[in-house]
Amino acid sequence: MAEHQALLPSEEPLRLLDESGSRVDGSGLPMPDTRRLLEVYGSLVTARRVNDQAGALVRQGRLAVYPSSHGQEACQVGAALALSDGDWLFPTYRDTAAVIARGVDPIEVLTLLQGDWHAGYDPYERKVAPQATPLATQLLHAVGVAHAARLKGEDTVVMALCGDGATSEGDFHEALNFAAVFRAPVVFFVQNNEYAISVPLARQSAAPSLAHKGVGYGVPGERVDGNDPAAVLAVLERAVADARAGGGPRLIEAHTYRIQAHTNADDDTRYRSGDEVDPWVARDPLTRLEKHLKRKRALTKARRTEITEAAEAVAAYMREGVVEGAEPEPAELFAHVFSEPTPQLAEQAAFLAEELSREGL
Amino acid sequence: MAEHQALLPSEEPLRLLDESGSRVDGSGLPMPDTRRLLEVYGSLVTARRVNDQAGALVRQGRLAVYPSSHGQEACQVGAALALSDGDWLFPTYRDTAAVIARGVDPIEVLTLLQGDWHAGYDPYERKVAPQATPLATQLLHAVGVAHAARLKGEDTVVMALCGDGATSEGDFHEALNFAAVFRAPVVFFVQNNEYAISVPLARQSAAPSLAHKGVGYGVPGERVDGNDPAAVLAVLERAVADARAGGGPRLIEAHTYRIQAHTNADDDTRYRSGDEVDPWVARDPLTRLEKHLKRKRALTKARRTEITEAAEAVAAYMREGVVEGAEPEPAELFAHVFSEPTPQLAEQAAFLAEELSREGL
Amino acid sequence: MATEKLSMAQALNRALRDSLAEDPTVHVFGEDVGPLGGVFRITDGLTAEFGEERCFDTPLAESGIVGMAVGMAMNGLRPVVEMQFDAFAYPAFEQIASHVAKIRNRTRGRVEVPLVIRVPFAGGIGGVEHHCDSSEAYYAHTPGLKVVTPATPEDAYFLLRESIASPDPVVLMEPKKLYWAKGEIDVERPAAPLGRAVVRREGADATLIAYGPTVPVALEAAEAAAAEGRDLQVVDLRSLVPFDDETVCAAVRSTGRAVVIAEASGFASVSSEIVARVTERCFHSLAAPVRRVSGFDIPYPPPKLERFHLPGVDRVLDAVDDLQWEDQ
Amino acid sequence: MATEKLSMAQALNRALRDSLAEDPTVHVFGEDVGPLGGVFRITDGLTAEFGEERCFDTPLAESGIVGMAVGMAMNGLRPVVEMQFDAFAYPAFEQIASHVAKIRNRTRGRVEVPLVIRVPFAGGIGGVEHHCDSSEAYYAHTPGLKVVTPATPEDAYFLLRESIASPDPVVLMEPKKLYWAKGEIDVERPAAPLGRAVVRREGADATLIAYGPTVPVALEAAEAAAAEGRDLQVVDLRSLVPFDDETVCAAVRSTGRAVVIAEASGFASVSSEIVARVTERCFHSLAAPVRRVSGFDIPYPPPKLERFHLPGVDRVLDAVDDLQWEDQ
Ligand SMILES: Cc1ncc(C[n+]2csc(CCOP(=O)(O)OP(=O)(O)O)c2C)c(N)n1
Ligand SMILES: Cc1ncc(C[n+]2csc(CCOP(=O)(O)OP(=O)(O)O)c2C)c(N)n1
Ligand SMILES: [Mg+2]
Ligand SMILES: [Mg+2]
Repeated sequence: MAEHQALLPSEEPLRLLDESGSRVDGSGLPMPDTRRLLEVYGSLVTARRVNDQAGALVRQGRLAVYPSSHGQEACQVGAALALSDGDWLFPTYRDTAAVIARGVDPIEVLTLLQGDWHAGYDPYERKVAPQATPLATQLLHAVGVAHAARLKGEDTVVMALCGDGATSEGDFHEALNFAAVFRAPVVFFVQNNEYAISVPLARQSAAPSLAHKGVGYGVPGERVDGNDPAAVLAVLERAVADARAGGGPRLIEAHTYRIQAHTNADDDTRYRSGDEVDPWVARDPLTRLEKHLKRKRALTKARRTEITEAAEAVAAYMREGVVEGAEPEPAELFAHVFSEPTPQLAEQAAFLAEELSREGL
Repeated sequence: MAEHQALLPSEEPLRLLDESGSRVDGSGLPMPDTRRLLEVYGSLVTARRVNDQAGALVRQGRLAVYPSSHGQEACQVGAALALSDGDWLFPTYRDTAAVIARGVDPIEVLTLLQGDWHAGYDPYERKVAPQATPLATQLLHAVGVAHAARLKGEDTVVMALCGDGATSEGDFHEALNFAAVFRAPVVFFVQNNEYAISVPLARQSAAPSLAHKGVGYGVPGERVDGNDPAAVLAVLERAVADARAGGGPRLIEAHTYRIQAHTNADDDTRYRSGDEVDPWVARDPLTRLEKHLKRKRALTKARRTEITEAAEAVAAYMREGVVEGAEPEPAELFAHVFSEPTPQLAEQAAFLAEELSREGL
Repeated sequence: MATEKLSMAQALNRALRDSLAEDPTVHVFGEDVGPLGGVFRITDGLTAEFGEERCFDTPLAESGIVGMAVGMAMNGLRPVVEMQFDAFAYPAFEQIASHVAKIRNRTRGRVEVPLVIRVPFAGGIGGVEHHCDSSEAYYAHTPGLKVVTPATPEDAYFLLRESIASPDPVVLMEPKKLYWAKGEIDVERPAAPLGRAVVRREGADATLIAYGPTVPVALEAAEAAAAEGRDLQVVDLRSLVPFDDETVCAAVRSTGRAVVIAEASGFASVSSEIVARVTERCFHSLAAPVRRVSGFDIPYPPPKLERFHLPGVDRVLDAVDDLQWEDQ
Repeated sequence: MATEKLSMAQALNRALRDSLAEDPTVHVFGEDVGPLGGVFRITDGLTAEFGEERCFDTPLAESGIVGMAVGMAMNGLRPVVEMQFDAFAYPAFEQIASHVAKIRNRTRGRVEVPLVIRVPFAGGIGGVEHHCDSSEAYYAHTPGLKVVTPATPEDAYFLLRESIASPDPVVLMEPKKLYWAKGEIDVERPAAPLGRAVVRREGADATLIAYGPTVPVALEAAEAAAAEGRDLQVVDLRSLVPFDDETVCAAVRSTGRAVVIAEASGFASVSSEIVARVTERCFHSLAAPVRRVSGFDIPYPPPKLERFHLPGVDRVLDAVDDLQWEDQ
């Protein structure tokens, strides 16, 4: 068998659960145990609640914009739960639910979308990079963090997220290649939700799948059903373990779907029909895992209540925090540009301060 | 068979002639007929002569620098001869021999290296783009030319050259992807000569081969022995025909070797040993085809003389032209920046003219 | 006459439509410019009207978009590409600086690349990071690029039409915050050639020099100053490259005082250039040093702080007051 | 003392070596910087001395190099990356402008990226196209980057050491044509902090303001002027960001006349900034407008024409002569 066969993805995305929540065999993936699946389920419920709550805050005019991961929660949760504490997560603007699943304070996460500042949380606290907007650029930072960890002798793994559209950027290519050449422990996790704003996958790539890009770097590519929470977790955990063991980077494509418009500012009726969306609603990752757990009688009423309450608590925290955000200080404009303000910035800060003091501010 | 199998390259580079010039079977490539092979041979001899002559001009201080394609002449000649008159060639700085094989005036080609101007020839005359220095950037231009041709209903094919190192650049990725998505008739032809200046292929890529990058775009990838002039021509002609017929882009990797240093300014003893170079000298494309033609008794003495004389004539023309190059006019500095000089440039041109007139120039 | 009231976004759309209709070599492409009509709807309806070949979506890669445009332009077409936001044009920087700007010169004028790069730029819309950069200096500093920016719907229409018609590559900087501002436009009036500034308001005491998003600020400041008895002249540059020294210098000489207003960070910027060249040319007509009101030398601020960064009317009026000061 | 005569290339090499030896978090990488030692040999011998992990070759991708450096810096290391030539840093522009420059600010100072981007720049070496760009304005205009450039081997040593030590990202613009020029260097003298200009020559009649490759031109011009009885002062900026207004303005006020000399095209450049800020600050001390001698607004010329483009001694002296003129 040619060397490349081991690097090529399966013909169909890997699955552990079908749409009705029944176990599917033959993927070769280990099924996470029930305790773990319950944990995943809890996180899924919170992730969905986070998406819904953020959407509501946008409608109320309390957040400027929100790119929702509604329908992609299995990926969000899997990416966060597959990591150990010492690992790093590199999320995009759409991965708010993953960032929260990793334990970052939701209000700090929403700082950006509230317009108070840019990245609102301390990236070192939970080892979560700032959510990246310029597409694919963060993948290179992920490689750098991973390579530095290796140089320092640490066994950190880095999970780097991006969308299907971002795979077209040059930085995606350079990141995969650098990671492969340096055998950096990075799991590149592409959430293929079929759209980059309005542009469908067919306009983005003519490849058999995005996971097929791996072989061109000597990186194993895998495909997973992105709406199967069990399979996503299993495939990511395996990849993280391989990377940690020195196996180099992995490329994983999750097949999922962006149920809502790109953001609240987008009008998706201009480029897709409801008919296209509907079947994906039926593939909802939450109901899928819920059905599975119910069938296994693993989801007690008490547990369910507990899960719902935890999710509601996060939502309540978001509602509270988003109103109470203090106005940022104008002086902060100059505070973080350099480690010490340059004479020029000091002069400009003084200018603004003087202007504000004249206005009585 | 999975869709991807058709896009993957063969395990070994395709070959028609082994190193002794004997026919190799099993590649599935059609052997070019003897007339065509003689034409190739003639071009190879000229290409080698061009490389040698340019090297000599550098040593004499008459050219500033020359990146030689010595040892890669099969690729140079194949790239030029596989095209029809209406097709386009997109060469790099190393592809001077290919540009000359395509019929561009050698002295015009050397304008750049003489320091007289940048691109010295009219790109439209023989449909040869300016030799590109910023790596991989020209591949996108090639896609644009090809896509424009398709929009205009022309059956132009574009041959886009680059090196192994250039495949690491983001623009390589974007070019392959755009070509695939738009089904642009581009043949991407990578001369993998094992080095990017001092950096060996292993530091450039961990892929099974560079041709394996094709499948990640949905582009068929092929590998060819780059020192086999017959195979290179056959594989490129087939790719050109496929692209012309509407089959979309192709990625072809030629396995060859940079026999000389990167340029005369480079010192390759710092990063490779002669032991590594020697076996490749034995794989010389000229001797390989010569042996084959001799064995077939196709290379008459008269033909040989004719070929040598033609090559010598080109060399003589280079020697003459490079001395007689007129000094460029300082006024030209301002002439081509815009279609009409801006008022600012007119002012600056007048300033320089005045300065020169004061100096009596 | 054929006067209509349109927003700048509509005027740009009209310009694209008229160009597509008149010239079959014009092709419009970029991210989301097809069925969606662009995130700002500048290309609204163009795919439906002219078909997929004339207005189309590309894969998500800005270097790819500009690089492909270079090739298409080499092969006889007139591409008009959209960069979705200012900061998202940076991946295309090498293609712009090393090819778009240089290919004519490299080839002694043999290869023309008559392409237009449309860049929605600047702030004032409450956008998050990377969506509000004022990036005009990067282009204006790069020889070989024309750089123009409209402040009114009518200028937007004509600058885009003229940019498409130009044999030279043009970067059209579109001030996002003015996309929705309406103005009268007469598409039938003869277009001014690229490179001409315009005096938007006459005035005798001092000259405000503005472009793109700061033109309305300058006009408002002039209005406010008039109420206080100060008569300010307003010049709208419209074109940064070429620069209209004639109009600008005549204006400054007529008042002897000038304030340059730009959103971009001031350091090594277009506003520095304007101060420098006006001073070089009009030194002995100046009663005071030319003042700058520009963005601070900081990354573009988050929405809740942008009002402190942006040149506003008060800051402009303060600068005008400063024109009397002696050197400290 | 420990004074030695080194070329600028050797001084830079020494600085890297000393930094690698002193600080285990320093890592040097880029294209051909490993066994080859870089095309200019700035990293000569470093892989042999410090091993593959401390000084290594990367795949050929500048955005990749800078992007990886950002990540390494986030994770506690101090990367020093080489861009092979000025124009080949452009593919990294997005990483530089959107991340290197902004990440500290974005994260309220929580994420520092103490990295150094070394850019061999400018011309005068007979290089072919794309090898001689003066690209400093692109970086100097981008808030969040420090931009420094040496004119002597000693400054090269200290600026590189200080850049590596700086918690802020620094773009070190290395004037190629001075790589081989030798000078005395004492590596034991205390280093000046980043951001300080230096008066290279005292003089009473006019101030020449130069940086990087034009400093020797300024000194030569001052020498020539002295022979004709004109006493010129020469300021070497060394740092473009931060800018040393104090030293520069004190110098200009002391003479009342100034010429700014830079290789880069003048339009919207660092030289425009210097003219603008010196004029803003010293207007009433100026007897004549500040003059600029800069490159023309053209793509860098082919080798045989570069001497017409580069600011030379005669052109500087002409500009000095012009300092007496009235505004026309
Ligand atoms: C370099 C760059 N170009 C353009 C954009 C504007 N933009 C933001 S999101 C987006 C679509 C991204 O699609 P995809 O990668 O599939 O992620 P998704 O939004 O579907 O999660 C675009 C074009 C950007 N953020 N960065
Ligand atoms: C964008 C860019 N980065 C760096 C360089 C400097 N450079 C010129 S040739 C070269 C190596 C190219 O290697 P390869 O693509 O394998 O082509 P080869 O020289 O072997 O033909 C490098 C790094 C460049 N020309 N362009
Ligand atoms: Mg997507
Ligand atoms: Mg090579």
